Amino acid sequence: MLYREALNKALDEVMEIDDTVVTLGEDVGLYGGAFRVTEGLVEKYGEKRVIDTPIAELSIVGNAVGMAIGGLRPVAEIMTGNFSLLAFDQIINHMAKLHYMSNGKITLPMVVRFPQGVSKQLAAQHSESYEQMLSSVPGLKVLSVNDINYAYHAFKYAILSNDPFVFIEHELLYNKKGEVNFAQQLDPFKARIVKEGENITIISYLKMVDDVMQSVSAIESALNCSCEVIDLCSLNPIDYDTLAISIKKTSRAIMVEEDHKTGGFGSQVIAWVAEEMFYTLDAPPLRLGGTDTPIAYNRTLELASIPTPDSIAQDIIAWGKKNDV
Amino acid sequence: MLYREALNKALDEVMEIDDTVVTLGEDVGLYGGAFRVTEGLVEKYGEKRVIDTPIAELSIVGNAVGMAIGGLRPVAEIMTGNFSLLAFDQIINHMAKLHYMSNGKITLPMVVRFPQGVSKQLAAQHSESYEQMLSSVPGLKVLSVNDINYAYHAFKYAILSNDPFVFIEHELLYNKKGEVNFAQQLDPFKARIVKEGENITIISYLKMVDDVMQSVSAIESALNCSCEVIDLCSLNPIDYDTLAISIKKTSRAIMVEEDHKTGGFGSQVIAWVAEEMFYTLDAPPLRLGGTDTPIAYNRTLELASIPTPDSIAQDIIAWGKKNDV
Amino acid sequence: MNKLLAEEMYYLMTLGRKFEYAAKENYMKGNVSGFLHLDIGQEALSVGAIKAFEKGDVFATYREHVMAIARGLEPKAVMAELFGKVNGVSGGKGGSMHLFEPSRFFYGGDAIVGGHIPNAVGCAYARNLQGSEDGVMVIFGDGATNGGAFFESLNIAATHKLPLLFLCENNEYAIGTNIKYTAPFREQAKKAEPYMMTLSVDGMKAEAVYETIKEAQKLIEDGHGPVFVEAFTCRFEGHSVSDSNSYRSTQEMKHCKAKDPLVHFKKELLERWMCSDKELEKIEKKAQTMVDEAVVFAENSEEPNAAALFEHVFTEEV
Amino acid sequence: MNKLLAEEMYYLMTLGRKFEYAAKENYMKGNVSGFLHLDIGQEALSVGAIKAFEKGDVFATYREHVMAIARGLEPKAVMAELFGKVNGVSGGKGGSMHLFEPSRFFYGGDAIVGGHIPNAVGCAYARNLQGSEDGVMVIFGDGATNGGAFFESLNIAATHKLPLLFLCENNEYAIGTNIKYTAPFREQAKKAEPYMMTLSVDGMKAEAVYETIKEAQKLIEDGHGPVFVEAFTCRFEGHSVSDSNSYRSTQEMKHCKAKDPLVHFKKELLERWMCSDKELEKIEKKAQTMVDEAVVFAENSEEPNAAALFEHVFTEEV
Ligand SMILES: Cc1ncc(C[n+]2csc(CCOP(=O)(O)OP(=O)(O)O)c2C)c(N)n1
Ligand SMILES: Cc1ncc(C[n+]2csc(CCOP(=O)(O)OP(=O)(O)O)c2C)c(N)n1
Ligand SMILES: [Mg+2]
Ligand SMILES: [Mg+2]
Repeated sequence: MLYREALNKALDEVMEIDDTVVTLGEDVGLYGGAFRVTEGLVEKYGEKRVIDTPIAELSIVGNAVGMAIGGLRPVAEIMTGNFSLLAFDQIINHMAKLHYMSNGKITLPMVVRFPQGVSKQLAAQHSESYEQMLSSVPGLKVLSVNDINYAYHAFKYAILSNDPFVFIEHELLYNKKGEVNFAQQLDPFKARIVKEGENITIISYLKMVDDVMQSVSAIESALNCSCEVIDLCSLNPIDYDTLAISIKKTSRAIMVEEDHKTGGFGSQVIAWVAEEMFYTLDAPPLRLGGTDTPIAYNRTLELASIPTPDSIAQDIIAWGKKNDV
Repeated sequence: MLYREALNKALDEVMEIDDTVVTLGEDVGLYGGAFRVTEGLVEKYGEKRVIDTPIAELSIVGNAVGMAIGGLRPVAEIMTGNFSLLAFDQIINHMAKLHYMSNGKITLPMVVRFPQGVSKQLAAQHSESYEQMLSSVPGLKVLSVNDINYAYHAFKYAILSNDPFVFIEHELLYNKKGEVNFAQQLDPFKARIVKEGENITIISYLKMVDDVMQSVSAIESALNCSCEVIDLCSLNPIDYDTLAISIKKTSRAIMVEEDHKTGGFGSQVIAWVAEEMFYTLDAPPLRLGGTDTPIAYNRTLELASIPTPDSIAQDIIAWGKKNDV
Repeated sequence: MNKLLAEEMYYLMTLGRKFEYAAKENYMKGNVSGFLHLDIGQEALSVGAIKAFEKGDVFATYREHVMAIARGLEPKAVMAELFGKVNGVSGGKGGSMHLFEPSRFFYGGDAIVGGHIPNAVGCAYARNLQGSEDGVMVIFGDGATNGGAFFESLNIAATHKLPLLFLCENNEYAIGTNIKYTAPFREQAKKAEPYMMTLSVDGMKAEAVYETIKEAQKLIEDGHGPVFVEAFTCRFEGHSVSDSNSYRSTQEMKHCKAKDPLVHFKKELLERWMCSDKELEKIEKKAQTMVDEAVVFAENSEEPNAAALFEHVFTEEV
Repeated sequence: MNKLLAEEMYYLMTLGRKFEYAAKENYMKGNVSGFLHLDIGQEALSVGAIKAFEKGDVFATYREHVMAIARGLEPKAVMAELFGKVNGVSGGKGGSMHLFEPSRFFYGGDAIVGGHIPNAVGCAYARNLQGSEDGVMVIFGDGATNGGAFFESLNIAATHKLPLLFLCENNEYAIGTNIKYTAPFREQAKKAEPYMMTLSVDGMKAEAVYETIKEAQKLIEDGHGPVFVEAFTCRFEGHSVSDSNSYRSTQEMKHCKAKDPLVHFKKELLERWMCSDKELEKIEKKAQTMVDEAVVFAENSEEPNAAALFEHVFTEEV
C-alpha cells in the first residue's frame, strides 16, 4: 500500500461509519486531490461530503471551524504547506483557541492536513515547512508522519478525536510503500523507535527519518558506534519520555530536520535536551537542518540547502570525531 | 521622551528627509494610531503618505510590498500582533522571498511593525507573541526593542535599509520613559548588555528585559552571585558573539521570554547555547517562558501564564540552588 | 409585531442599555478590564435582529453583550464574564469579547474583525447538510466588509446557496476611521449585490429591523440562498471604553444621539401600542433590577482557581 | 492595429507557442523541472494584453513565459531560467514560476494564487503618488477571483481610484476544478462591478484583446480609476506539465482547440492584412530560430555556483 493510499483508506473508513465526517479542499473532489489522497471519495460520498472549495485557504479552515461548531467532523486539505499561511489566522486565532476561550463549551473535532517540504524544484513559494510555527501553538495537536502504518492509524485517530489536529505530510512520502497492520492499537502520541542503538540518539520526523536511516550505516562504521533512531511522530505533544530513556542510554542527542535550521522545530527538542538531560550528555547536542535561505529552484542549490543522507552522515561523523564518540 | 514618541520621532525625521517614505495601517492617520505612534504625521505629510487602510492586514503588507517594488519605502503598521497572522502569506511568501527569488533584482525596502504580547486582559486573540515564527524566516530581519534609545535608532535604520524588516513592539512599553541620544551611532544588530555580572547570563528581549531587571536583586542576594543581563535587540540575526563572550565569563545561560515556552524563540537561543557553548557550561541552561495555554481574560490566570518579576526570581533561585550556583 | 413582543423588545433594549452603563461603570471602578465595546445607540439593531432570528445559530463580534442577553444568556452570567469570574459564561477566560453559549446557539464573541464570518459559513454548510430548517445569522460591522474573509464568504455562501443571513451593522466607523477612507461607497450592501439578495434598513428603529430580518429569514427559508441585510446605525460611545471618541464632532454626535433607538421605540410603544407610562416604568424597573442583580452576582462570584489555567486547552490531555 | 503590429503580434504568439512546446520537450528530457505551466491556447491573450499595455508595470502569475517574452525579456534568458541556469532571468533561483525583470517593469511570477494582486495595488499606489501617467496591469486566473486577496484589492483600488488594470484570464478551470463548483456564476467581472468599470472580451482573438486593453488603459488615463477586464480563454494543455488533463472530455477539448488563437490570427493576417504565406512563413521561421537558440543557450549556460545559495538573501549581510 502506498502512503497516500493509507491516508485515503483511513479517511474512507471513517466516512463510511460516521456521516458527520466531511472533507474539503481544492481539487479534493472529481480531481481526487492534488496528491490523490481523496481519490474515489466523491464518487462514494457525494459532492456534499467531499467538497471542492475555491482557492481560499482562509475560508477552507474557517469553514471547517464553523462546520465543527455545527456538529460535523471536517477534514480540511490545504494543497501545499506554503498556502497554509493564508489560513494562519483561522488556525491560530480560531481553531486553536475557541475551546479554551469558551471554557470548553465549544469543541472542534477537526483536522487540517497538508503536505509540505522540499519536493523537486518547486521553488521558494512551494517548498517550506511550518511545523515549528504550528507546533508552538497551544490548543493544537500536531502529528507529522513518516511511517505508513502510523499514518493510517494516527490519521484515523485525529479525525475521530474531539480536539483540533494539524496533520503534516510530506510531498515526497506519498508514493512510499509499506504495510498497514489494521488490527494494531497504536498510540499516535508515542514516538517510534525506528532502530535501536547504544551510542547516539538521532531524533527526526517526517521525510528526514528516511534520510537519517540511509545515513546510519556510514555513521556507524566511521565512528564505530551504534545509533538509535527515533521518529517523533507527534510534534505536539512531544513524547519526551521516549527521548529521555534513549538519551539516558546513549548520552548523546542529535536532531535532524529539513526546515531552515534557525528557529526550526528541532530547537525546541534540543533546548529541552539541554535543560532536562544536561547531566546525562557526554557531548554537545547537534542540530542538522536546512540553510537559512529561501529554497532555490536550481536542483543543486536546492539539495545543498537541506540535509541529505550524505550530508547527514558527513556532519554527524565530523561531530563524532570532534567529540570523541 | 516616551517610547512611542521615540518611534514617532524616528518616523517623522525620516519622512521629512525622504519623501518616498510612507506609512500605512488601520487608524494611523487622523486617529494617530491605536498606540499613537503615528500621531501628528497625517497633519504634516498628508493623507497620501499617511494612509488609513481598511481592516485588511493581508493587503496592508501586500500593498507595502508593491509600494516597495514601485520605489517607495513603506512602513506598515499592524494594530496588534495577532492580526499579523492574516498577513503571514504576504510577509513570508512575498516580503521575505522576492529579493532571493529574483536573484536580487527586486529589493524591498520596507518595515512591518506591530505591538504584541500580554497587555492587560485583552484575552487570547489579542495577547500573543509571534517573534519565534517570524525570526525563523530567511529573508526577514527582525528587531524587537526594549530600550527607547535603541528603538529610535533601530527603527530609523530599518526604514532606511534596503532590506525588509519586521519591527516588533510591546503594548506595555509604549509609555515607558527614557532618553534618546540622537548623536549616537548605534548598531541595531548588536545585543545590549543591560547589566554586567559574573555568574549567570540572563538573555531576554522586549518587555521581559524590564521584568528580568526587576527580579535581579532578589536573585543575586538569594544565590549570592551576580547576573549579567543581555537584551538581544535583534532577533534575526542574533548577536551570538556577545552571548558567547558573556557565557564564557559566567558559564551559565538563562533565557527569559514572554511567549509560550514550547517552541518559543528562546528555544533557538538555548539550542545554540547547547550546541556551541556546551563545554563552557557549568549548569544546564534554563528557559523561562509562558505556559502552553491560550491567554485567559481573567487577570490572575493571565499573570499566571507569563513570567513576572516574582516568578522569574523564584524560578531562577530554585534552578540556582539545584545546580550549585 | 404585537404588543407583547414590542414590550419584550423594549424590555431587552432597556436592559441592554442599562447593562452597558453598568459595565462601563464597573470598568471605571476596575472590576471590568480589557477591551469593553459598548452597544449603546445600537440596541434596536441588536435586539430587533436577535428577536426576529429566533431559531438558528448566531455568530457575532466583540460588541455582543446586548445580543447575547437578547438571545437568552443570563445577564448575570454575562456580567460575571466581564468581571472575569468563574460563573461567567466563559468561566472568566473569555471576557467581554468572547461570550459563547452553544446551548442557545450563540457563538458571539470573535475579536478578529471578520474572522467569524467564515465560521458562520461553515456552520450554515453543516445546517444545510443536516437538513435543518433554521439558518445561520452572522453579524459584523462595516469595517469587516473590507476584509478578505468577508468577501470569500459572500462567494462561498452564494455558490452553495447556504441558509445564511449576513447582517452588517453599518455605523460608518471602524474605531476612529470613517468609512469614506476605506471603501468606495457608504452602502456596504453593494458589495453583496452580485452574489445575493440585499435588504437595507434603518437600524435605529427596532420594529423595522425586526421586520427586515423576518423578511430575510423568509427568503432563506424559501430557498433563495444567502441574504444580506444592511442596517445603518450609530454608536453613542467611543469604539471601546478606552477610546475618547475625539474624532467625531459635537455636531455629529448630536445628530447621532437625536436618533436614540430607545427614545424612538418608547414613543412607538406609547403611541402605536397604547402602552401606559406606568407599564413602561414597570419594564424599566424590571430591567434595572436585573442589571443590579447581575452586578451583585458578578461581584460575589469567585475567581477561577489556579488549575483553570490548564483546563480546556484540549478535551483530552495526552 | 496596423500590419506591422499585427505581424509583430503574430511573431510573438508563434514564438510563445514554440517556446512552450520546447519547454515541454525539455521538461520531458529532464532539463526543466518543478511546476511548468504552459500558456498554449492562451497566447492571444498574453500577447495582445502585453502589447497593448506597452508602458506601465505588469504583475503576472506562474503561467507567464509568453507574457515575459512579449514584454521583451529575452527568450534565451527565460529558457535558461527554466533550466535553472545562472544566465536565467532569475539566476536559476526562481524557475518557471518566478520570472522577474524590473528593468522592463515586469514582475511576473508569483506562485501564490492571488498573492501578487495586493502587490500590484501597492505599486499602483506608488505610481499614483509619483504622478506617473502609466498605470499597472495585474493578470490572474479565474481561480484567483475567489480569494480574499483579490477582493480586498478591488475595494482598495476603487477607494483610492488607482490606475490599475485587473485582467482576469478566465479559462474556467483552477487546476482540475471547473469554475461552476467554486463561484456562483461564470463571469467573474460581476464581482468587480460594484467597484469599477468592467469590460469583457474573447480572449482567443488577439486583436480584440489588444483593443480592449487599449480601451481600459484609456479609461484609466482619463482618471476613471481601476478597470476590470475579463478575457475568456481556454488552455490546451493540463494545468501543468505533470497534470494529465483527464477531467476534461475529448469533446470539451475539441471545442476548445477549435478556437486556436494562432489559427484564427493567422487567418486574419492573410485575409485582413493581406500578408502572404511567405511573409508568415518567414515569421514562423524566425520564431523557430529564436526558440532553438534559446534552448542551445540554456543548455550551454552554467549552473549557478555553490556560493549563489547564500547570495541575495539580503542586500546587505550583517
Ligand atoms: C483582523 C483585525 N484587525 C484589526 C482589529 C482591531 N479592531 C478591532 S475593532 C476594529 C474596528 C471594527 O469596525 P467595524 O467592523 O465597523 O465594527 P464596529 O466596531 O463599528 O462595531 C478594529 C480595526 C481586529 N480586532 N481584528
Ligand atoms: C494560495 C494558493 N492556493 C493554491 C495554489 C495551488 N494552485 C496553483 S495554480 C491553481 C489554480 C489556479 O487557477 P486560475 O487562477 O484559474 O489560473 P490558471 O491556472 O487557470 O491560469 C492552484 C489551486 C496556489 N498556488 N496558491
Ligand atoms: Mg463600524
Ligand atoms: Mg483558470
